[in-house]
Amino acid sequence: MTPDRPAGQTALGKHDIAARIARDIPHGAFVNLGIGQPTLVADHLPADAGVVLHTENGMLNMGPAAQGDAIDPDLTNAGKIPVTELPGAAYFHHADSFAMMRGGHLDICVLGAFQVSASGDLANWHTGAPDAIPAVGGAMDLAIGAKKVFVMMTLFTKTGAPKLVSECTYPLTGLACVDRVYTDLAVFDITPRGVVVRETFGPTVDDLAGRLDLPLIPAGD
Amino acid sequence: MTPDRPAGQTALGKHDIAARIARDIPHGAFVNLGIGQPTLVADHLPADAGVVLHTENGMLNMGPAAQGDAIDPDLTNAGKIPVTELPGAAYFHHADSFAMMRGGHLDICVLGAFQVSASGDLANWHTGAPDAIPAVGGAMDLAIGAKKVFVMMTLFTKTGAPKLVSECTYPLTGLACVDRVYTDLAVFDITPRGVVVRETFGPTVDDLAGRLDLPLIPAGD
Amino acid sequence: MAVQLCADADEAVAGVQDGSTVLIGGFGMAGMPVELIDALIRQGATDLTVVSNNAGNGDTGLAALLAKGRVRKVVCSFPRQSDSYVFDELYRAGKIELEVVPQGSLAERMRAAGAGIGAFFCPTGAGTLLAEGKEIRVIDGRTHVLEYPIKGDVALIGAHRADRMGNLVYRKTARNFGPVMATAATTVIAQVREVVDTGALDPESVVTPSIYVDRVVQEASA
Amino acid sequence: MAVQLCADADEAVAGVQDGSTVLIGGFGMAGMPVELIDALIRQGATDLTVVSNNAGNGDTGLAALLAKGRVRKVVCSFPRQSDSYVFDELYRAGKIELEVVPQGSLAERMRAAGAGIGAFFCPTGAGTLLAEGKEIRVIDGRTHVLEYPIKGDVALIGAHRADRMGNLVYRKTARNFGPVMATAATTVIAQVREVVDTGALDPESVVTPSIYVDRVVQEASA
Repeated sequence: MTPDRPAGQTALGKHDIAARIARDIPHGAFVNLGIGQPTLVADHLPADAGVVLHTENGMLNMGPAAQGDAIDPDLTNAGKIPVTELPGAAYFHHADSFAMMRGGHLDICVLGAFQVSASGDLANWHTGAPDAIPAVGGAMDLAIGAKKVFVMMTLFTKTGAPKLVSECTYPLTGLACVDRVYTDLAVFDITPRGVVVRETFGPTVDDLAGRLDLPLIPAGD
Repeated sequence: MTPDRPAGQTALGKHDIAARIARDIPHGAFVNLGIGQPTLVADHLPADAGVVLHTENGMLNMGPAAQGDAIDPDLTNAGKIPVTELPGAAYFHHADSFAMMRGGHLDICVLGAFQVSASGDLANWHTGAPDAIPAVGGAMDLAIGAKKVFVMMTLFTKTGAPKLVSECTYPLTGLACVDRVYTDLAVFDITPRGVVVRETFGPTVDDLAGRLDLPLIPAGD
Repeated sequence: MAVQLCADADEAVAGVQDGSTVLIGGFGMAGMPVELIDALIRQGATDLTVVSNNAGNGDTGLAALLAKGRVRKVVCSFPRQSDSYVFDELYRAGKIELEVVPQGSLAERMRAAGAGIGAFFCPTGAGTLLAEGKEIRVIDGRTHVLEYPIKGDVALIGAHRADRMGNLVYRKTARNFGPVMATAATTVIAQVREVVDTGALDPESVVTPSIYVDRVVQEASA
Repeated sequence: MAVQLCADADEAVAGVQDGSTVLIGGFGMAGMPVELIDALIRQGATDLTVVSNNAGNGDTGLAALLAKGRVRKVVCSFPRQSDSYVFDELYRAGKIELEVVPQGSLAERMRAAGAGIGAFFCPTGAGTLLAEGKEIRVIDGRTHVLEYPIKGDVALIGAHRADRMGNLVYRKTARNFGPVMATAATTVIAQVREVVDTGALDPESVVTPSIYVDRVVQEASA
C-alpha cells in the first residue's frame, strides 16, 4: 500500500504500476528503464515478450540483476548494479549509446519524476534546493531521446501536493517530452488537446479533477 | 624520366620523389597515402620503419596490394584496389575513419595536386572545366585532417605552367592546409614567412625563382 | 521493434515508396547490397533520392537503377568513375540532380541523423565551392561549415553475418558506410551472407546492434 | 607515433603538467583506471581540471586525488553519490569548481573533440538550467543547444587487453567512456589487464585502434 493511497480506493502500489506499464510495452520493443522504481517494470515483462532492454552505460539486451557468482564488476546497469547479459546482447561505448538514445531509436523510456506539467515538461533531476549539489546523469538525454517517454510516479507527494501540474516549479529536465504518466491513481496521456485520463484506479475523473489544478479530459471525449 | 625533366639536370622521377618523401616519414608514424602517385611512397618505407598506413575506407595497418589468391573483394584501399592486412590491423566504419582523419590523429597525409599556393592552399579535386562532373571523394577531408599535409607533384605541368603558384586558379580543395611540397625539382616548405626551398634536385634557387611567379626563401635564411 | 527475417530480397524491399530517400551502402563493390538494389528495381519505386558514396558503375546495381530513370537525385562524394557512364549521360542530359558532399562529411551527416544531432560545424570544405551558400563560423581560429543531417527513409546495406535478432557484423573494409547508414534511416534493410542463431555473435564484436535493423535477408547467391 | 609500453603506472603518468585537463574513464568502478589515478597522485600534478562521469566516491581513486587538493574543477554528469563525501565537502566549502554536463552531451562533446567537429547543435538540455547562457537554435521545429568540444591534455582509461601496438579491447560495460576519451586527449594512457602480442587481437573487434593510444601499462594487480 502506498502512503498516499486514499482509504477505500484501489490505488496501485509501485509493483502494480510497474505491471500496468509492462502491459503497454509491445512485443519486441527496445526499452530503457530509468534508475529507481522504473527498473521494477522488468520484473513484469514476460520472457516471451521479446522486449530488449537498453542500459545507457553501453549495452542492449541486458538481463536481470546478477546474483552470487554471476556478479561481474565489468557488467553493471546505469544504476551501477551488477546485471547479466542475454543472448543477442551487444556492447558499445558511451557516445554510441547516447547517440542511440538521442537519435530516437529506443521505442520507450520509463522515468521517475518529481513533477510533470500538462504540456509534458518533465522535472526529475533537481529539487531546486539552494544547497543541493546539481547532478543530472543521463536524465536529460533520456527525457528527450526515446520515441515515447513514460513517467512512473505517485500522483501526489507524501504531503499531498500534486505532481501532475499546470507548470513545473522544480527545474526542468526536458520540455514537452513526456507522452504518458502512470500513477497509483490513474494513467494520463499528454496530448496536444490537454491531459487525457486514460484509466483510473479507484477515483473518478471528477475526483481527480478536484485534487489536481489542471483541466482533465476523460478518455474517449 | 618525367616529361618535364629539364635537360642536363638531375630532376627526380616519380619513384625518386616517393623515396624522398619516405625518408621524411618518422618511425612509427600514422600515414595516409592519397590515391595515385602518393601510393608509391609505400614501396620505399622500410619494413622496420613501423609506419602504419591508414586507408580512409576504414582500416589501419594496411599492407601491400594483394596478389593472386590473396585478393579479397572485401578488402580494398581507397582506390578500390585489393590490399592486404598486417598484424595489428583494425577495421572501422566510415564515420569513425573520417573522424580519425578530421580530428587530427594522422601524423602525415601525402596528396597529389593540380596546384599549391604560396599560402598552402591546395587544388586537387576539380579542373574547373565547365563540363566537368564534380567529384571530390575524400580529398577535402584529407586536406584538412592530418597533422602534416605533404604534396607530391611535378613542379610544372606538361605544358610548362608552374603548379606552385601565388594563388590557385583551380577550385580549392582546402585553404592553407599544405605544409610541404615534394616535386621533381625541389622540396618546398610552406611557412608563415613564405615558401622556403628546402632542397633542390638540379636547379638553383635562382633558377626556380626565375620560373615560378612567387618569392622563394632559400633554406637557412 | 523485432527484426523481420525475409525469405528473399523482394520481400525485404517491399513497400519502398515513390519519392523516398534511399541510403545505399558500399564503397566500390565492397559492402554493396547488390541483391537488394536489384530487388528495388523490380519493386518499382521511383522519383528516389539516392545517397551513396558513388553514382554507380557499369550497367548493374545502382547504375541499372539510374538507367531505369528511377532516381531524381544522387547525393554522393564521387560520381565520376571510369565506368560511371550511365550516371554521366543522365547528368549531362540534365536528367538527374547531383549533390556532391565530401566523403567524411557525407558519413558524418548520416551519423548526425542517427545520433539526434541537429547540425554541426565542420572544417571540411571551408573556403571551397562545396561550402558555397552554407553558414560559416570561425571557431578557435578555424573556419567551419555548418552541415545538416542526411536522413534516409530506407537504408539498403550489405553485411557479413546477422543473428536472428538482427545484430550485424561486417567483414574487413566492406564495413564502410553500412554501420552509419543503419543508424540514419527509418527502415533499415540488410543483405547478409549468413544468418546465425541468436547468441552466436560475440556481444563485444557486434558492430550494428539489432535496434537499428528492421529487415534481414540472406543472399540468394550465398 | 608508436605506443610506449610502460613498466609501471608511474612511468605511464610521467610528465603530466600542472593545469592539465585530465579525462578519466570509468562508470562507477567499471573501467576506472585506479592504478593510473593512484600514480597521478604520486606524480603530483596539481591545478587539474578533471573530466569524468562522476566526482569520486569513498576515499580512493578520484576521491583521493580531490582530497589532496590537486583538482581545481570537475566536469561531470553526476557528482552527487551516496559516498561522494570528499567532493561534497570541497564543493560546499567553495574549494572546487563544478560544471555539470548531461551524460550524453559529455560523451558527445569529447567525441567532437576527437572527431574534429567545431561545435554541434544538441537537443539535450534545451530549456533547462544547464542550457543557460548557451546559444540556442530551433532546427526542424526542435530547440537545440550549441555544445563545444571537450578536449583533454591527458586521458587515463582502463581497458581489458592491449596488443603491443596499442590496439585496445574492453570488456562488457567497462567499455563506457574509454573509447571516446581515447580520441579526445593529446596523450592517452591506458591501464590494461593484459598485453598480448601484436596480431593476437581480431582486427574486426578492436575498439580503440592503436593510433589513439600513447602509453600502455599492464595492471600490477593483474
